[in-house]
Amino acid sequence: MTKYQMIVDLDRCQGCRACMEACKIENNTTEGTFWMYVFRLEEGVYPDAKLSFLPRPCQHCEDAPCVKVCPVGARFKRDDGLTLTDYERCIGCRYCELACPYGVNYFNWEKPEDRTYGDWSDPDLEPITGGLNPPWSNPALAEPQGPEQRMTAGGGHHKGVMEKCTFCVHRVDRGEVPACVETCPVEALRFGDVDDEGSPISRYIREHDHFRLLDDLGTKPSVVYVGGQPPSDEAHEIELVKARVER
Amino acid sequence: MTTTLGDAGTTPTRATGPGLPQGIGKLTRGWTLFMAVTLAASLFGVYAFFYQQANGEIVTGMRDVGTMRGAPWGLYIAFLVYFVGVSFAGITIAALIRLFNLERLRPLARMAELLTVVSLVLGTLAILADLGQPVRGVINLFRYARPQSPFFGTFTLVIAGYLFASVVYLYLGSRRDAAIMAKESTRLQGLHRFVAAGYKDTAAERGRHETATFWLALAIVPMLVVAHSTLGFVFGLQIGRPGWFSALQAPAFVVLAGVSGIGLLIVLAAVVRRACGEQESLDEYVFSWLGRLLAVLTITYLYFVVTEVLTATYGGGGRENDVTDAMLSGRYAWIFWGSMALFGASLVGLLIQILTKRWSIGALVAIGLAVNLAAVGKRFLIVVPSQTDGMLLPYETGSYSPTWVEYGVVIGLIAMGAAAIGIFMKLIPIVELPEEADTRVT
Amino acid sequence: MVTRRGFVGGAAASTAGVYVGSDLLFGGSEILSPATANSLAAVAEDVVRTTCWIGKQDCGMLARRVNGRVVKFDGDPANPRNVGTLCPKGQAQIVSIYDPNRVKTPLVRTNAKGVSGEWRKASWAEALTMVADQVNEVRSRNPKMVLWQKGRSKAKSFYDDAFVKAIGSSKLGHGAYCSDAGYRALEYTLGLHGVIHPDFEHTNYLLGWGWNITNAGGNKFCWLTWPRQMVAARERGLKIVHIDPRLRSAGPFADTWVSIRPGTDLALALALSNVLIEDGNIDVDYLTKYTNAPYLVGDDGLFLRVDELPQVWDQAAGGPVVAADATTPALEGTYEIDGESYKTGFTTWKDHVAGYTPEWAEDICDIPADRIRTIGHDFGEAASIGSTTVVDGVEVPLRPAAIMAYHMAQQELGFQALRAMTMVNMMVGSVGAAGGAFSDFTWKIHKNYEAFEKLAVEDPPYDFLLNHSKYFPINTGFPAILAKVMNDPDKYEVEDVPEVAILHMVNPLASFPSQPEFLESYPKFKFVAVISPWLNETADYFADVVLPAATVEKYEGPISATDQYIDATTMRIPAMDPLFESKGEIDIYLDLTEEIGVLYGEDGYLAQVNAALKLEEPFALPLDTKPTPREILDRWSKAQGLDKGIEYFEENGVLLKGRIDAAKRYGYATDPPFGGALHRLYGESLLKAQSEMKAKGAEETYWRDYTALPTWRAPTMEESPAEYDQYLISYHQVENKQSRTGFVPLLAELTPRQHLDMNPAAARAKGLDDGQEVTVESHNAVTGETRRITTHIAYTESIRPDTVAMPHHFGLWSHPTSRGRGPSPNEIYFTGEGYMTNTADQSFHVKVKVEST
Amino acid sequence: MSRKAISLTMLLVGIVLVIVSYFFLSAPWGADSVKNSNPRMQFAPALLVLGVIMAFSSAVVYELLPDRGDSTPEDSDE
Repeated sequence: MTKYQMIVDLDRCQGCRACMEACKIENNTTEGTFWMYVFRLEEGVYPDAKLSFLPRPCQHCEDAPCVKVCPVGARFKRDDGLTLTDYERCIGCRYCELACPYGVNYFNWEKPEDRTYGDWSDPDLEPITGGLNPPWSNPALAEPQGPEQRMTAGGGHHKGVMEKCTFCVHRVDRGEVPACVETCPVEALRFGDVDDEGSPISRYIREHDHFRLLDDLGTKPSVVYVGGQPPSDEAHEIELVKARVER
Repeated sequence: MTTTLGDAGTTPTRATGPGLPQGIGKLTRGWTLFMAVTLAASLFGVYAFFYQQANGEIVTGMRDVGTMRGAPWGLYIAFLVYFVGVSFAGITIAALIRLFNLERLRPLARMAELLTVVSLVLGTLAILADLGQPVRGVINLFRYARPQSPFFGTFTLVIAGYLFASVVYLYLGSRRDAAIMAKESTRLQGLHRFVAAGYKDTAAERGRHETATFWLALAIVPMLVVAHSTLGFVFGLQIGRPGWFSALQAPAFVVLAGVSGIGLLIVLAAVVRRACGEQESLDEYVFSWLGRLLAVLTITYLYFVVTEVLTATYGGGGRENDVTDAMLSGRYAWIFWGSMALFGASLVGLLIQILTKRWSIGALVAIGLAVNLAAVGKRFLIVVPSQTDGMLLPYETGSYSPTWVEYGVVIGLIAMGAAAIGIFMKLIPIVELPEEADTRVT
Repeated sequence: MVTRRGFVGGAAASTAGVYVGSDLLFGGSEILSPATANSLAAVAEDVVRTTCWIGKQDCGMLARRVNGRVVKFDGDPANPRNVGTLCPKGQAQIVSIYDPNRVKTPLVRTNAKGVSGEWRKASWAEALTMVADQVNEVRSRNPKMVLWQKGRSKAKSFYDDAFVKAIGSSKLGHGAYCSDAGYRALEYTLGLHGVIHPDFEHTNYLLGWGWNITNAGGNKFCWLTWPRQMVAARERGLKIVHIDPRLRSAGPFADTWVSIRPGTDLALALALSNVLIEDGNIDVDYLTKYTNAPYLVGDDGLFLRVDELPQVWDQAAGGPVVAADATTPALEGTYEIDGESYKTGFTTWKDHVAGYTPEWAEDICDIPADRIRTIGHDFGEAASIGSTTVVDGVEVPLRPAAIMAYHMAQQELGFQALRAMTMVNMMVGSVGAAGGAFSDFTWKIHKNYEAFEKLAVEDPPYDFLLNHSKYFPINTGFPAILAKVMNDPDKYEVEDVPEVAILHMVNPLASFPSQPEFLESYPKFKFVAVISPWLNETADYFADVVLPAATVEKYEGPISATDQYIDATTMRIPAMDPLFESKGEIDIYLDLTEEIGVLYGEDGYLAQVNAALKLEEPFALPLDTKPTPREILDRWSKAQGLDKGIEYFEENGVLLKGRIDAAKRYGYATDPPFGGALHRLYGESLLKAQSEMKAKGAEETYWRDYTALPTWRAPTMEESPAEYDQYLISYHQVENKQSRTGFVPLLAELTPRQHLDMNPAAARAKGLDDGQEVTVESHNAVTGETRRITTHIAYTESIRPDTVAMPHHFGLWSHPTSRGRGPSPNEIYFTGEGYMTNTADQSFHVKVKVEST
Repeated sequence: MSRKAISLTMLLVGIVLVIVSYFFLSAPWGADSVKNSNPRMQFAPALLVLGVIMAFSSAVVYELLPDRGDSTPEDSDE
């Protein structure tokens, strides 16, 4: 049986945030929504300051708190390890968001089409984009995914429902790696099947020291961090992005 | 203070004069004014709700945890917890009265039941106000709800079972009075006949009522504990939320529920006492009994708070401390210590009255309101800080302050509740009619 | 396609309708089947192989298309430069393609210049005619008075070079603001066009000098390709010594952080040479054979020459011999010849640096002496002088110690600092060795190498770029100097200033220091035409006509796709038709030259394109017919032996020519070694230039850095009053590139607003809190002028307490997305005397004071 | 059939309904796979609520069920 996991190599990550942008375009996510997020962290005092980067996709926990608490089974666990959101079933109670210790859930606080990085209603665009909003939106994402044929891919952004990283389910199901993994300029992100002993990712995990985020909570994340250490309590963010959506 | 015991049964003022007792059917100026205000507030709440539906919850102060540095649960959930808490007291009192035949408290029973029903309905509405997809919510909960989600407990046990049980309890209890009043030919006679549903107050009927209510009460009491515990679990089972993951959550919930409920019951009783001229039935004994109960519950609750704070500050790890600090000395300190002060003052007020054995209804009302204000504060603190200050990854500290929409909806809900009680008072006696009434029946 | 588009529109509209309808009832809840605003029936997916447009290095891209509409850019795995990856800019640029704020049609100004523009739409025909008339009017008198200015040539710049040649205009770039002081230093010292970078496949010890390790790349590449090789090298065991006032630029990759005081890099480089010589870590063989170190230098600082030929001391002959003929030249020594005493260039250098001890540098650079000594020592040891290795079957010297420096050349002493840093590599012979220092990917000697042998210092009047002037014998071509000259021609003894400007993909007003000069000078142009996809700030204030250029959706090329190890070429293929009425640049220049009347015929535009692309029969463009851009690139491709021509690139994206032969890659192994250029340790011609400048009456500020050997002096900014107690430096963010990413909302989200990096201790000492709004006031030590901006403090422990830093890319106003995000440091930098190098390159250093607003 | 019987049956049916729908019809326990996200029978939760309601309604029935002719108060006491 397939079990997909992601490796984040903290010895390679240069915090460029290309993964965040690739995710946004691939999944047409809206302003302030970061299914993939990269912490830029600083700790210590000059001249002994330390900088580190920490990519944070959804951890796709094997024992996912968000799945447990979902009242209607909109958040569910696929047999291949993906943790997905059925945006047709979600009732928007945001319980999963509170259950998740990693802060990876993003709620559609307003109509997503009002948060697509611009006003795309320009008539001069109509002939090219057919009025699509955003113009780069990918219809493939609005199709039901996987054997269970549920609406889980990035195409479904609807007011009042929850969304998060899908490991690019629509790509994985086509045998491709997630968009963030594909674009990483320094190959700090890797993706594959850990059930297959021979797979590159399995070997990579075997051959490197690694940890999982907030392991002690027993969530059994599917994201494996190679190199570096878990963020210390002193670590704080620098270079904050514009993340809070306001009216 | 046992002086009033003698004339408990009969009083000339009761149920006399033209028309029905307790001013039923009579639209006084005060009542009309009260209804006007509450209905206006309710309408405002409804407007706020639909405004939110049309624009999305961007119009609230809620935002995502993590990068967005907000709190996805806010005032709505805080009040859901509060309302369900209030409901606790009502039905408990009613059940206790029935189980232990506390005859002298019987006048409290119906308003207690009413309080439960109303607050449970408000709780349900609070959930709907919070959902991003309310319509889908109603349908999908019936369609897909999963037992392993603590939310399921809230939904089925608290709302469905608990609410329905209380409704039944309230209804069955009201039949006799309805029957009595159905004798008078008034505009309400039809309604009273309907409620009475052929009740003739025969020994048999009374017997059955005894049996039914006894078993109901028996069934309800354990359910209370379960229901309120599940509500506690909604938070208590969350490993990922510093400040939530605690075995004390459930019991603390139940006790604080009691405090706020009893507090409100005192207020309601005092109002009824005035509005319906029930000075004799709702006598000092009734209030002193509620006062003592409130004192005990408050002490218990404060004990819980102390132990929780101690464990958090003493044992708690880095992030655990952040939440506690935010609460004790940080941005939320004023709410925490404000609530504590109110509890403390109320407790002092109660103890004085207990020791001096001199009870002032005015003081009790003030205390009732105080503990409820404090309870709201505490509910807010249970819900919010663990979100804004409780992230385990190095996110920036978050913030949450409600918008007019959220205040509007909450005020609207409270107003609806008040209005409902107001209307009920004008239809069915909110205080059970005294025994001697049935002599007139047969 | 068109019909399907129509259907798409309909579908989107109707579903949107459902959504809105349900909205009023349940706030947009779709109970059973949610309105999926994007759901389409037929979906035709395909991929176009193209290249990135927004960044520096034109990474290979696959444009994923749905029904002919680009939905995503992915890296092209076949392209060695980015190997299937893209940076945040590359990913986000898709938003800017569809940007409705692009210039959609040619625009003609309807209000006065010097203020924000008002425009009317014009036809291409009308706009081109206007430009052509203006150009021709000036050309008829003096073509040089037409100024063509470009910020960055994407792809091979054949089509614009050809334009410049065809109309005979003057030409101006942006290099003076980048790292051209470094280019000049390397052209002068090694004869190579480029600054310095390591051979990551072999380097074990790297001095990461300046902010290029992860902050916006460096020599030749942008920050994507270098970090790829850097992290791989670190896994091999590479150690990085990061020399920069900020740690952020190397972040977690710095094994050692040397937080040097801004502007003192020259002193450190000199001290390192001092340590190397003291330790005896000297590659005698290299210095003797491949540099002018053995040349005999007289007391006048000039070489001993016989019939113009420089002499060395031949140990066998026991006397001076023409360098070329010497068999056993002495590297060191002082020799008596005809009663005159001569030292070898090396001995001169040795004596020169003898005073530049680590102890001397300690206070200047604010680096402990023992630390400097350790670094110098480690560098020398790591170089393992004398060792060799075999790379791809070729034995080459192994000197796995190198320096990576690029933008740090942007300082007053940049030219000599880069020379000194190159000399550190020369001491250990690591230039062109395996693991050593490289400047270019080939050893093709740049024309400047010869030109710099005799620096022409002519008499006035000078042209408006001051070429061959007594001010800048080495002259990068400095737009800010042009501005100064236009504002005061007499001061620089200039007679004619340009009248017409054609500005292509350049935004001087916003992206260059210093704004006041440009605000004063650019309105003096009689006519300004801007070729740009956006109405940038310069266009907004000064353009008479704006011609809408396409972004990525056009034919352009050829583009190098090398990663310094593999040789490859690619092309920019349009993934869509140019949006709106925009056109690709090649189209625009074809149309423009046709309108001007220089398209056809001998040394017309087409002839110049043939020359620039080396297109000869049968591939040469006929000089009497107007080709399409695709046809031009098709002919070039065929000329490269690709039978399929441009189709090859349309199908394969990249032309792989395999791994670069080690015998071509390593300077020692080339034939002749190092491309035949003798490395200039001793810069005789600089000294000569100095005396000529003096003779012609140039002030000291111009000639003082024309010294044969890099010589330390305190930067001019140090003369500012003590109250200006902070050094302001600036840097790039990976999310931005020059001023053209300011338009991209996704990137604006990542870098929402300008800020001032400041050490918390230093800030608290001034009572400044994190996030507080402050004014930053700069001081010009020469003119006494002060300039101020307001921005917000950002605490960071990763910066020197006496230094504050700001990213570029802000201070834009012409686009809704870039507006209101804070100022650019360019607004308070100064340019000109004291704030530029002796080669007319901008310094990005100034003393400032930071105060709460 | 006596009122006791009827209401008791209602009570039992209600309780059974609750138990069955809770343990056998709604989503299975565990959160590890797709099937845990779907009730084994759609609207099972509705059944549970129905059960609860039935159980409590039995009390109403018990009280309200009109007497059949011969029934006397004695029938119905504890």
